[in-house]
Order: sequence, then structure tokens, then C-alpha cells
Amino acid sequence: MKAGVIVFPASNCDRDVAVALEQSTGRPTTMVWHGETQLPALDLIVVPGGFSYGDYLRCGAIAAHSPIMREVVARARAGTPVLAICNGFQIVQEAGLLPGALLRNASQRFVCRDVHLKVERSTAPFTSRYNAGTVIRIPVAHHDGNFYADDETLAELQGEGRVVFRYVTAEGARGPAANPNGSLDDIAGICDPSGRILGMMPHPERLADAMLGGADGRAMFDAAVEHLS
Amino acid sequence: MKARVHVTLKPGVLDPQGRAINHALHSLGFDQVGDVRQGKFFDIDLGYEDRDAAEAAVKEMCDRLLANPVVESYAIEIDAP
Amino acid sequence: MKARVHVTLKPGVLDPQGRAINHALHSLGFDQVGDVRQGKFFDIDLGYEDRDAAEAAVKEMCDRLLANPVVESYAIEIDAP
Amino acid sequence: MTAAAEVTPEIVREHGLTEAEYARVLEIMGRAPNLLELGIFSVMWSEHCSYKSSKRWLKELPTKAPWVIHGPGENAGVIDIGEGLAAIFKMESHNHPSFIEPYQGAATGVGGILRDVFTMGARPVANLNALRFGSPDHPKTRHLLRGVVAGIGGYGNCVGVPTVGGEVNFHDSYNGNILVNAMTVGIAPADRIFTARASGIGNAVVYVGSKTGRDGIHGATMASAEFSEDAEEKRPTVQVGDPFTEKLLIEACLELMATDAIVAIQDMGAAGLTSSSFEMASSGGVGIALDLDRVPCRETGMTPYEMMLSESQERMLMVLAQGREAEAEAIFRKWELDFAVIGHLTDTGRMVLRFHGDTVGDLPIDPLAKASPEYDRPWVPTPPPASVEPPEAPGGLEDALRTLMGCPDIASRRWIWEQYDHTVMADTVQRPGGDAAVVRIHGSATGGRPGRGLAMTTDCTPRYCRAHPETGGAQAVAEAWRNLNAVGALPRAVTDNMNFGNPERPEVMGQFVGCIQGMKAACLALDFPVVSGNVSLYNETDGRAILPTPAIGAVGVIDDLARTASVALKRDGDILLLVGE
Ligand SMILES: Nc1ncnc2c1ncn2[C@@H]1O[C@H](COP(=O)(O)OP(=O)(O)O)[C@@H](O)[C@H]1O
Repeated sequence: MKAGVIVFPASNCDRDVAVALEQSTGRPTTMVWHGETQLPALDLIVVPGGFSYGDYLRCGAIAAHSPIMREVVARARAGTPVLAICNGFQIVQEAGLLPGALLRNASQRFVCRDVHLKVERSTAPFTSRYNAGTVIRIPVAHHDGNFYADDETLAELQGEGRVVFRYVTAEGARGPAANPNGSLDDIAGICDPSGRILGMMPHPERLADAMLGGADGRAMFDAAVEHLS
Repeated sequence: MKARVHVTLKPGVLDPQGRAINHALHSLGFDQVGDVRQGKFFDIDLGYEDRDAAEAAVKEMCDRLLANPVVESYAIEIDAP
Repeated sequence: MKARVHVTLKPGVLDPQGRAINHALHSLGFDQVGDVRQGKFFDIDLGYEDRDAAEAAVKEMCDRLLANPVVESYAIEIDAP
Repeated sequence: MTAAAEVTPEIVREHGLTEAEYARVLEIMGRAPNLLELGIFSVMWSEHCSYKSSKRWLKELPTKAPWVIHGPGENAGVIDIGEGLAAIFKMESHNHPSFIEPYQGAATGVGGILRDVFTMGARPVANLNALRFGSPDHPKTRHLLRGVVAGIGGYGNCVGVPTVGGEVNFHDSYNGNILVNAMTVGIAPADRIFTARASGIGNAVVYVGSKTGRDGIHGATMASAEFSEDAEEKRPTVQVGDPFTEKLLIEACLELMATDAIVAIQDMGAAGLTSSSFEMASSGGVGIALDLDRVPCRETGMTPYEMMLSESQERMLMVLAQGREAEAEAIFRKWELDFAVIGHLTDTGRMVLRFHGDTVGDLPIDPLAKASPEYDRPWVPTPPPASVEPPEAPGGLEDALRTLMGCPDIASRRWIWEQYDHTVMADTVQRPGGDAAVVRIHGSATGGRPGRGLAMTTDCTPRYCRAHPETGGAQAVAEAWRNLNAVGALPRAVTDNMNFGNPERPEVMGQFVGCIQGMKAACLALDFPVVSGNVSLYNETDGRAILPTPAIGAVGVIDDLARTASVALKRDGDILLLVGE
């Protein structure tokens, strides 16, 4: 499988996710500079976390207009899977690939900690290695991860089973204590109707190696390799 | 020519910043303070000669970049002080 | 009564946001755009009857909380739309 | 030379130079300096840049060991960590700016220390900090703590360097003078370390990064001037940090450093263009001619004085090898940064500044950079502490424990470190909350055997330092050593940040001397050299000094990450052992 990571000015999880991808794919990850207008042939596109353009104006807003994003949108619409993490989630939302918006955390503070996620949807290409209902642990690190959508959009996401991850406690219970940012309906990640475009605030690449204290995130990269190779 | 653009969260979207400021003002003793909403604004210098052209361009800037239509609305003033 | 407060960076203070927005607008093809400065504003509902009292209170709010006098300046409008 | 604005005794005083110092200026110049030249002397000879009160004592610290590649004197200390790699680290204070504007003060403190480390060729891999605030119930403490923590996070999180550790204490001696000490650790190939040593007559002197504005002019002298309650008036001297630009600058510099185009490089820290250009020229024994018309400016009408003294952030100065300008420029343009050739090296040993076709300044380099004033300030030893009897545990052990756990100096710091991204870079093996943080050495990117790590910590207990400076200084070093040891690391070297009151007061100077002596004894005993550091003096408000606070940062090496230890208790039934005295 050939995976590519888009690099924007001040992306800062580009290397982290490339390392996690290489661990699962066993081959080098292609890094694509945001100023490019062409994408190489890729089986998976990752829009990584970070502070593209310093989060100035609105998180992800300026990056969404980078030349390469036109290509990313076109490929995504044509069926290439896209994994968008944290700032990447904000960018693809701004680019119109996923609905809703990510507002400032309810606490008004940046939050970095491990969270527990309930896998609500177990499908290819990203979550098929988890059983639906499983609770996994990976970190969040963001200032603007408070998911918002209007009632109609929310109902659509719920009705179509497009909520992929929800914040829960270690025991799997929902509630304010488990939700790190005030997200509506405890939503941590959503997908498009096909499940091929996934946006999530938590960082699977940061706990994909037991040496760092957990490897729950690794299954997402392994699943992608399994389905896209 | 100059434009000033105000961008706010749409009514109905929770404004945690505004609420936090409301609380902070109350704890400073400003008990006459009611609702607080926070927004941002942009002052933009423009090279247009024509007011309508300027306004149209700024509207396009808002739609494409300056505001997020999912959660924000905007208001444009041309030649604001 | 309502107050609207505009807070901006003082002239001369680096405004990285404004610069980034300027670049982004140019790369979208808005080449008539000159300097861009970003600021924030607050709409505050007030329980005062008296305009002067309201203005004095809002001024105090700015000095104590809403603006950072080190790098920002502010402007107050009372009963702004 | 253009007509010099008259330099009056009052202007000299405003520039913080004593009469004796000004007499030396006249001697060195052989004439009266103009205002620009005076400004340059004043920043070069400020306490902050010249270490004039502390130099004599800092020399006593042990700085050598077979694994030390560069000790104090460079932008940061460099040690060999094996497998062809070096760790580069330093700690630096941003105390006064953070008291005036906590968010921006702390943020730009982080930015400055990052630049000290990547300017030597390292990729920054971790940030730490050592913070001291006033009493928790002092009206300013909350605001300051909140702003400082947000500022450290705001900058470090954006540049994508994890903030993995630190320490916080509260004491009323810091009510009017908080301490914000930031430390950065980076990793570089051991055979590719960059220094500020300029060489190659005729080589281009290049300015990169952000444009120069009027910010922080006189910041360096401010940082050395004693605080008084009217400090608020000095506010406009605070700079705004732009971590976005810093991140681009890191990537652009590292990209250029992978080539052999750079001869010397130096960040523009306090005293900006002045100190960076003098330090580069002085350490290389060359002269510099600068054409100030070419300095990228953010505002129109900036004067040479403003350009030379501005403390605008996110800027670097480099000397490039002959003919490499175009290649370097392409890299900086790709990262959307300013790039300008602003001068060249000369063989005159002088700094010659030209503006609008005139020579506006002409100064000898070494007398400013090397022969700056040095004082052996009078000091008195700190009287021995009164002996204290161990108090009865109030209300029994359980209550005592509860009281301790709730005390601000011991209570959980989770609220702080959760605002710092401590997992970015995906190499954090031990997060904040333990004895020392552990960061994996990123094997695949930099070469070297996988599975190795660096441990790092910051430590100091100021109340010990006040009770007995020698013991307090030694204890801070020993605690850092133990914290590294406790996670399974081999402790290797120390950086420090000496925060004290007014050195012109013999009691304060005595605290400084005592702490240095204690640190020295501990470093010698532990084979734990000091490789970099920073001194912050005049930390007092209205004549009342802070507790003596020699913050110690330390780094150790872990050869096998599978064999580290952490504080977490692992299993029911495990046995707890108490070792040591
Ligand atoms: N300012 C800070 N930034 C990051 N981590 C911190 C900070 N202050 C404290 N910590 C973390 O909290 C833990 C305990 O802090 P503290 O009690 O101050 O240190 P110590 O136990 O060394 O005296 C340590 O793991 C430390 O790394």
C-alpha cells in the first residue's frame, strides 16, 4: 500500500504519522508539500495534525485553500481513502469533505491527555480491526476540538451510522467527565457515507507503539494496510 | 478604500468564550453585565476605486475564507473609520 | 443598553494573524488587498439606565479584562446596533 | 560619520551605564560615541548580555568531561550521547517580560530557547520549564500562572515540540517578580554542530526569519534593571511571539544545515542584531560591515538605532560560504521567510554600520564583546540557619498527609501539563508526573540504534538555598541527578538558570556565591559538568529579593528503553523498599 502525508506550513504531526504508517506498511511514506498541484498515485491520503498556518484566522481555514487540497478533494470524491487527524480534521471540514465544525474547547484551554474512545462503527478501511463497541485509549492534544453540527446534520450523522468514535470513560460510559472538549453528542470522529473519509480529533499515531505506553492506535494503520494492499 | 468585516458565531451556536467572559466580568463585580458575545473583525485595505466592486470582492472573501458558513455569519462595512 | 467593544493590537505590534490572512487572500487571487489587521470585538448587554455609567463601567471592563493594555488598544461604542 | 546626536550624561544614565563604564566607552572609542554606538554599548554591557556580576563565579563551575563537546560559551551546551549523536540543551529565563505580560513573555521565552538550540544544528525534541509564582492568594498569582502556562503551551504546542516536564513553586517572595525559566533539549549528528564562529573574509552575512519591528527596544537593559512597582510603564517593550514563523524557521534552518552552505549561525536573541553580529564576529576574530538599508523592516522609517536594538522575535543571522546565497535563499523562500544579504565579513576587526550612504556607526568588536566590564562584587556569607526541631505531625499522620498533598508546592500539576502538548513527536516514553521525563531518541530519522532515550528534569528547592546556599545549590544538583537516575538514566550534564536578587547587595551576592559553591561541589562529586546556563539578576521588587533560585536542568542517557523505571506502582502485592539515608 502506498500512503501519502500532506505537509502544510506548521503541520507538526506529519513525521509522527509517517512513522506509524511505515510501521504498518513496511515501506516509506510519501510526503507531499502543500504547494504541489499534483498528487502522486496513492492508496491512502493522510491529512496530519499540527498548527497549519499557526491556526491563524480559524484552525484549518487557510490550509484548506492550499493548492494541493483541490487534488485531495478530487481524489477523495473519486474514492481514495482519507484519514484526517486533529488539525487535519479541521482542514477537511473547512474543505467541505466532512460536515460540522470544530469550535474552541469548552474549557477554553488546550488539552493534552489520553482519552477513551468507543468504536461505534467497525468498517473498512480504518476501523475493521476493532469490534464495534470496543473501548480504545489514545491521546488528544488540541485547543479546538469541540465538535458542532446543526440539528439536521447531527441527525443525519447519527442516522447513517457515521459517528465512528465517541468519548467515553475507560469503562465505556458516556458523560461530561469523559468528554475532553465539550463535543456535541461526545463525538470524537465521523466519516462520510462511504466510511472512506474519516476525520477524528484524537491521535492514533501517538499510541501505536507499546514502548510509548499503548498501541491501540496501531490497529487503524494495520486495518488500512489490510484493505488497501 | 477600507473595509471592516465583523464575523460572529451564528445565534444558536454556543459561544463558550462569550460565556467565560461573562463569568469573569461577574466575578470582577460587574453585576450589570448580561449576555456577552465575542466575535472577530478584520480591517482590510483595498485598492479598488469603486465601492460596489469593493463590496462584491469583500463578500467573496467572506464566503471563501473569512467566515465559516457552518457556524459563523458576517457583516461588511465599506470605508468604515 | 448594549455596548460594542473593539480590541486591536496597537500599531507597531506584530500581527501574525493579519499577515497570514493577507497572504491567504492574495493566494486566492484577491490582489487588491493591502494591509489586513485582525481584532476581536465584544457585544455586551448591560443593565444600566444611564449612558455615562455604562460607558464608565465598560471602560473599566476593558482596562481590567477585555483588553491587554501591553499590546492592545480598545474602542467603546454604547448602544451600537 | 554623520553628525552625532549629542550624548549627555542623562542619556548615558538612561542607557544604564555607570560613569566608570562610560569612561571606558570613551577610552575604547577614542571619541564620544553617537547615540547608536552608545545604544550598542549599553546592550552589550548590560548584565543580561555581559554577565558582568556573575562571570567571575561562573568560571568556577566544572564544565569538562570526555563526553562534553561544547561547554558554556556557545548558544547551548553539547554532549556526546553515543551512536554518533549529540544532545544540545540550555535553560533561559524570561522573568521580567513574563511578569509584565505573562502570555507573551512566557511564549517568547520558549521561542528564544528553542532558537538557541536549533541554531546549533539540533532538532528540538523536548521542552521543560521551571516556574516560580507568588503566594497562591496574592491577587496577581492566578492571572500570572494562567497566562504563563497558556503562553508556554501556546508556543511549544504550535511548533510541535513536546513540553515534557518542569517544576512549579509558590512563595510570597515572588509576588512581584515571578520566574519563568524555559529549557529546550535537541538532538543533532555529533559531527554536524553549528557555532557562531564567523570566518572567511568577504563571506555574506545573511538575515533570515521575520521582519524587524520596533518591539522590545531596550528589552535587554530592562531585563537587567531592578523592578519597581511602576514597571507597568515599561510595557510597550514586550514582544509578541509568532510560533508559526518559528516552526518554519526550524524547518528551513535544518534543511539548509543538511548542506554545507552555513559557515556560522546565531539567533537574534536579547539585543537582537547587535549581540548576534558582535558575537559572531568576535568569536571568529573578524570584522563585519552591515548595510542597514537591507535589513527587512516591518515598519517604515525605522532608524539604525531601532534596527540594531530591536528584539523582534524569530530572526537569525548567518554567514554563508562563498557563492551559496542562491541555494540558501531558495530554501527560505520555500518556507515563506524573509532572506536578505545585509553585509559581509571584513578583516578590520570592527563593526561598520552604513545607512543611506553614510557610516552611522564604527566600533571595535573585541572590546565590546570580550573586554566588557567584570565585577568582583562584595559579598557576605549567609548566616547559618537556626536549627529547627521536627514538628509533631498535626492531628496524626493521616491529617498530616492530607495537608501535605493539598499544599500548593506538592499538589498535582496536572492542570498545568495538560495544557502542554507532551505527546507530539510520538517519542514521549515517560510523560510529566514522574521523576524525570523520558524521550525516545528517534532512531530512524537521525541514524543510530533504536531503543535509546534521553531523560531530563528541572529541579531546585529555593527555601533550602535561602537557609544555606551551599547545601541548597548542592541539593538542587543532587536532586536532578537522582531524578535522572530514578528512571534508569546515566546522568550526563547540567544546564542552569541562576535567578537571584540585586548583586550589588552583599547578602544577595553571598547567596549567589554560596549556591555556585554548592553546585560546584555536587557537580564535581557526581562527574556532572555544567555545559550551559543563564543568569538572571535584579529579581526584586522594592528592595525585597526573591528566594535564591538556581534552577537546575539536567539530561541523562538511557541505553535501553526496555529497562527504564517509572513512579507508577505496578501490581498488588509488590514490595516497597526505602533506600538511602
Ligand atoms: N511547569 C511544569 N511543566 C511541566 N511539567 C511540570 C511542571 N511543573 C511540574 N511538572 C511535573 O509535575 C511533576 C511534579 O512536579 P514538582 O512537584 O514541581 O516536581 P518535583 O517532584 O521534582 O519536586 C513532575 O513530573 C514535573 O515534571
